[in-house]
Amino acid sequence: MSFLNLTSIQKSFGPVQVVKDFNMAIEKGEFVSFLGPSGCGKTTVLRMIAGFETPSGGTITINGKSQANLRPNQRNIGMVFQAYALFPNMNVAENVAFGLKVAGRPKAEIDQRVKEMLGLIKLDHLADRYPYQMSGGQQQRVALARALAPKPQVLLLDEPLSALDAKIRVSLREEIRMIQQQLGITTVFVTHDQEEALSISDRIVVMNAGKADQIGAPAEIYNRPATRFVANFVGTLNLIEAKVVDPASNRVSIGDQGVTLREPLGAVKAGDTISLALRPEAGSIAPDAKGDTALTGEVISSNFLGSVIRTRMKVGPSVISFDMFNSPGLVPPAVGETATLRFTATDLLIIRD
Amino acid sequence: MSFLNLTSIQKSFGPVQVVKDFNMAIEKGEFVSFLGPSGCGKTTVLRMIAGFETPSGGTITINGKSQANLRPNQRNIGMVFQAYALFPNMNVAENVAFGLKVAGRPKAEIDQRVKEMLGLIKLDHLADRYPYQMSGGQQQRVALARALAPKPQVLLLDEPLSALDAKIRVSLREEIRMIQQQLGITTVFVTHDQEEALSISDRIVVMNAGKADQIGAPAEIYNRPATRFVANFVGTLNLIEAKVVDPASNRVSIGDQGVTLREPLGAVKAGDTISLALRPEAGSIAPDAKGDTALTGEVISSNFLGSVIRTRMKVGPSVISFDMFNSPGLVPPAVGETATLRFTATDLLIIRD
Amino acid sequence: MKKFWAWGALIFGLLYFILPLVGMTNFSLKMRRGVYSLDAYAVVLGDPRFQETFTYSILMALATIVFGVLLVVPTAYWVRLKLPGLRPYIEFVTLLPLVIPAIVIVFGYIRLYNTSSWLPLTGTTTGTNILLMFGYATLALPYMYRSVDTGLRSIDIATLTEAAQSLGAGWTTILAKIILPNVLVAVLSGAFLTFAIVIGEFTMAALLNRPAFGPYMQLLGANRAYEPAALAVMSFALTWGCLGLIQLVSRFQKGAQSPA
Amino acid sequence: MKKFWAWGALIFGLLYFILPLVGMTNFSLKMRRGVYSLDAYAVVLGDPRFQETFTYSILMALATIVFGVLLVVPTAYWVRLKLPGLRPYIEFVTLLPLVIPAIVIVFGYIRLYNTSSWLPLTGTTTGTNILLMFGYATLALPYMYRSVDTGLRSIDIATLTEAAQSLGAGWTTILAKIILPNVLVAVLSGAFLTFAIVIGEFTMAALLNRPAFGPYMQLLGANRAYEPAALAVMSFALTWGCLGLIQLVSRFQKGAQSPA
Repeated sequence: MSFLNLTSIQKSFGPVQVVKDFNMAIEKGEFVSFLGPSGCGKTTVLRMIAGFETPSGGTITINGKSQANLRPNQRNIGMVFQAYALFPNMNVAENVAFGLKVAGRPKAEIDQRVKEMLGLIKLDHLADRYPYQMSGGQQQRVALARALAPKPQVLLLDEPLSALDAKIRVSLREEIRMIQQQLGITTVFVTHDQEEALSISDRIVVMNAGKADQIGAPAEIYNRPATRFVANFVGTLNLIEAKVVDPASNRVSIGDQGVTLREPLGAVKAGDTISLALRPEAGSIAPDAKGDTALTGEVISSNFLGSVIRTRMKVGPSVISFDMFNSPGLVPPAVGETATLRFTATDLLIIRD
Repeated sequence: MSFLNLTSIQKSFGPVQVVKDFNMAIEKGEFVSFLGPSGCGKTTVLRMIAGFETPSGGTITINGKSQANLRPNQRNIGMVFQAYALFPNMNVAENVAFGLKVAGRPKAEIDQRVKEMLGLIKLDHLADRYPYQMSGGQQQRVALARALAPKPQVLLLDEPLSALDAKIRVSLREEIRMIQQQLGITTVFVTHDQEEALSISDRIVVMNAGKADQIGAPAEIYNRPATRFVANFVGTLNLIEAKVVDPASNRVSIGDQGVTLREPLGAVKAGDTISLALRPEAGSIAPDAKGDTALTGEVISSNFLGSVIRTRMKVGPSVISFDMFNSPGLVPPAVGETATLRFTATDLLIIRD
Repeated sequence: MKKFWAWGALIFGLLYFILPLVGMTNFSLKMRRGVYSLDAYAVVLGDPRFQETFTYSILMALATIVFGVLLVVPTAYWVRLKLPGLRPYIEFVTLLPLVIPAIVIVFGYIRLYNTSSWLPLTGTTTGTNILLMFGYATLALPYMYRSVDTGLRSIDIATLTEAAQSLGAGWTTILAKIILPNVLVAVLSGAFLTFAIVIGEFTMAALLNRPAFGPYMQLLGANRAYEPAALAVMSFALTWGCLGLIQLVSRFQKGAQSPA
Repeated sequence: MKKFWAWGALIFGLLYFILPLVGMTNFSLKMRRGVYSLDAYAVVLGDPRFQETFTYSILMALATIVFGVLLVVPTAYWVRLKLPGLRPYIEFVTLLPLVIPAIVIVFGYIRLYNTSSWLPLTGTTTGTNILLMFGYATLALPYMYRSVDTGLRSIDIATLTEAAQSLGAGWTTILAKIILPNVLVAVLSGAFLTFAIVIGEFTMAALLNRPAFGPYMQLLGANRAYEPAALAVMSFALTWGCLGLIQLVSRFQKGAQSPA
């Protein structure tokens, strides 16, 4: 049995079922992200673990103990909110000490622990500051220290980085991951930002309309999306329409160009239309590009996006985007030109849902 | 003389000088972006063109005519705001017609022009809707149509995409660019998003603390940043500390590894420390990577970000990040491993400010 | 915990508002011994002094509303648009009438504008009426200002004004076509509150000796038994009606405007 | 345009507030013929009825404040936290006292709790005092509720409550350690307003025949010349002092809390 188990969790608000039969087992010390668009139910699941919402069905156990009859203040869970939620009437040290004081620990222990926590987030020198005197990034680090101070069983992070600037977001997410690994604390992280989830997690749960569409390691989620939704939500993706030519040899045609897939086509017959997915970074039009497969088409646009140049090419009925790293010498293909995109056949995924 | 001229523009709010000696000449039909962090004065310049702020010094001319004594409603300028700013008491058609009605045009002409504008933004079918019944993207398109309806001399866009979702942001920016090119209208676009500015503009003005740090085409701004600020703000950048070995032959050392630069070093002497910039996408550690220059170092982290894997490597006193496109077969370098990064010497820029 | 509060609210509401009202309504119907009748209402409505004072108060309320709207709407708009730094001070001023007793205001007016002063307003009926309207407007100022200010807050007037300007509109067009239509509901709501306040006001009208509805109510209350109850019920129905109109109008606004 | 409004505001302020006050203050100092003196103030302060009514009103104000705080703070917190759907209705209820004339409330109380009723509150002095406090609390309810509700709005009580819960805190700890300290300024501001209202109130105290400060002011006003002016000036100074305290306390809060 895993450390944190969510079994057949359901949640309805009135007639709206927000979470539908959600199952997940999280190991001790694991960092799991719930990734999905707003309204997919990810935050609701987190709030049910914390005890702020009561599941309409299903059970939650932590360390083998059912949480059903425990109120939020009895669960020993640390939580960090998007809005920081530091107590404005207390300074940093008092905020961090709050959970320990409520638990009635002796003063010496509290002081010791507060010091330790402020060292962990490297804010020892700001112990006397009030929340309004600090930047968002500092406030969120204090919120993290406050949540960790009472040594919770589980750490819950509810979009903790969404309110921060881009640069601080990146540095704080690395800091969170480091502290989590250092303490070995079981952590659930909710986010709608795919890059955040990919870079920080041991495993990712991609949620869609109240269900888990896919659960897996970051590279697995990105490289082998299980559903069209996951493929679309995690990264940018070309959806290419193809016609089955010969199911036995995995031959399909895109426009009028034949391609042999590596994956078995499954139960389709010649003439069926299927959807294939190709990541924009999978192919290249450079003359020396490698790959066992090629598609030729007309360039319809070429956009300079900074580190990459995104080009769109029309192949049969589909438009395929592909990215090239920018370099000063690179001349992007001109609109109207014919280009050949080379890639490995294994990069072409069959989307089956 | 250009169509829109900003000459020695200054603006102070009380003791704070927000815009310092800003100069810019914009040609008829050009699409120019003001790019910079919040507080850099970009919006203030835009508002001075619109007449909402009065410059503390300098002159603004449009089509040869000074705007100094013209109130905002006398300037014939179209403006689109971040907050859409549709009139809530009017439906789409009435919103688009507002400027024409104020100008006292005949009803037939107004109807004709409104129809034309709604066709341009492809919202003919929503003419009777009220703003609150539409999505943010639709509202912003209506705001664009409303601004264009009275055939303004100049179109000003004040972060028009900031309030929208990521996917709509991309599609609307392409639509804006298309409409702008179709009408050939002189346009100034204010944004803090470098990708937005790079993808949409004829020219970009990178602003920093009330001054224009660099003016140039997108690729020029990205590939040859004039100042440290531009290099840092536009794209991600490695700043590498190097020691001058031999100014005559452009030899420098990074850590203990020698590198020959292409750019002349200028007035420095052996032993001086200089800063070099390298884009994370400029180099590669693949065994078959090309490039006339190599740096070897120890890998200190490797992060999966989705389409790219970002690796950090320690070379002498500096940490260098570099990006590789993700592909299913790619094994990212392990932490602690030694890796060799190859790149072209021309990719190493000397930062002089 | 939820239940406890729900019950608490119910009991509180009963003791505070509902029971007094029910008791009074019941009493007002008992003028004819032993049966329920509307006699008390008939007596009140038939009283010429009732008609006179009620008409007077309604006219005063309308005058106060017009004065208040003309004073408050452009001020609130201009303060929000151009002088946001003044808002705390303006709010402070609009709070004053809540805490300066009406008596103080009226005494001040009487001392300043009496028959021997430089502006002998109390010397004529019209003058006194104007003074009374000023007093009423002062009483209603906090509600009118807050209502309009809240209405202005719900629309982004700075950006809407700039959008209209960039489309060529001048101040008159902006006020008439953009601002007023969007705060009309707030203005109406403030007007209804003003109306309710003026109808019920006693102190000022009594001290300035004008034939208003408040003093009439008190006079009746001191000398009769059933009629004042009927009057109070009617007065309550009127104010309740005003509040209902406010709610109705706000709901209408919610339907017609952004739900944000 | 700016100048026009600035002048308008100045003239309006002069005619409305400043001149009446100056006139009255001037008059109150002229009791001794030909010279300025504080005689009127001495007379008022020496009047035992002044001391009696003023003490009575202050005690009533304090009782009203305690009752109001106990009623409003937990209610407003709970409504914001758990019953946000009820907020429009609660706001409606708290608006009622603004528009139900005080006379109606008092008549209702008298009818319901008179000596022959099931709860003969008006039969004893304490009972009548309690009724009067209820009436005062009703009058002050809108201000107290709004003040506390605004205070609660400025902190994110839902998230703060959840943060405290996740750290192991129960309801008592949350209310005492998190909510109260953060709305203390709002509570004080509501308390000061309540104080000012109770000190100046006339109608209710007069109708319930209690020895409060409002009726005393009116009595004096009807029979004397200089003393009421002195009284009005003092009363104004008192309410002004309350308002000043509110401003001071809010500024202190701004210093100690987030400027957001």
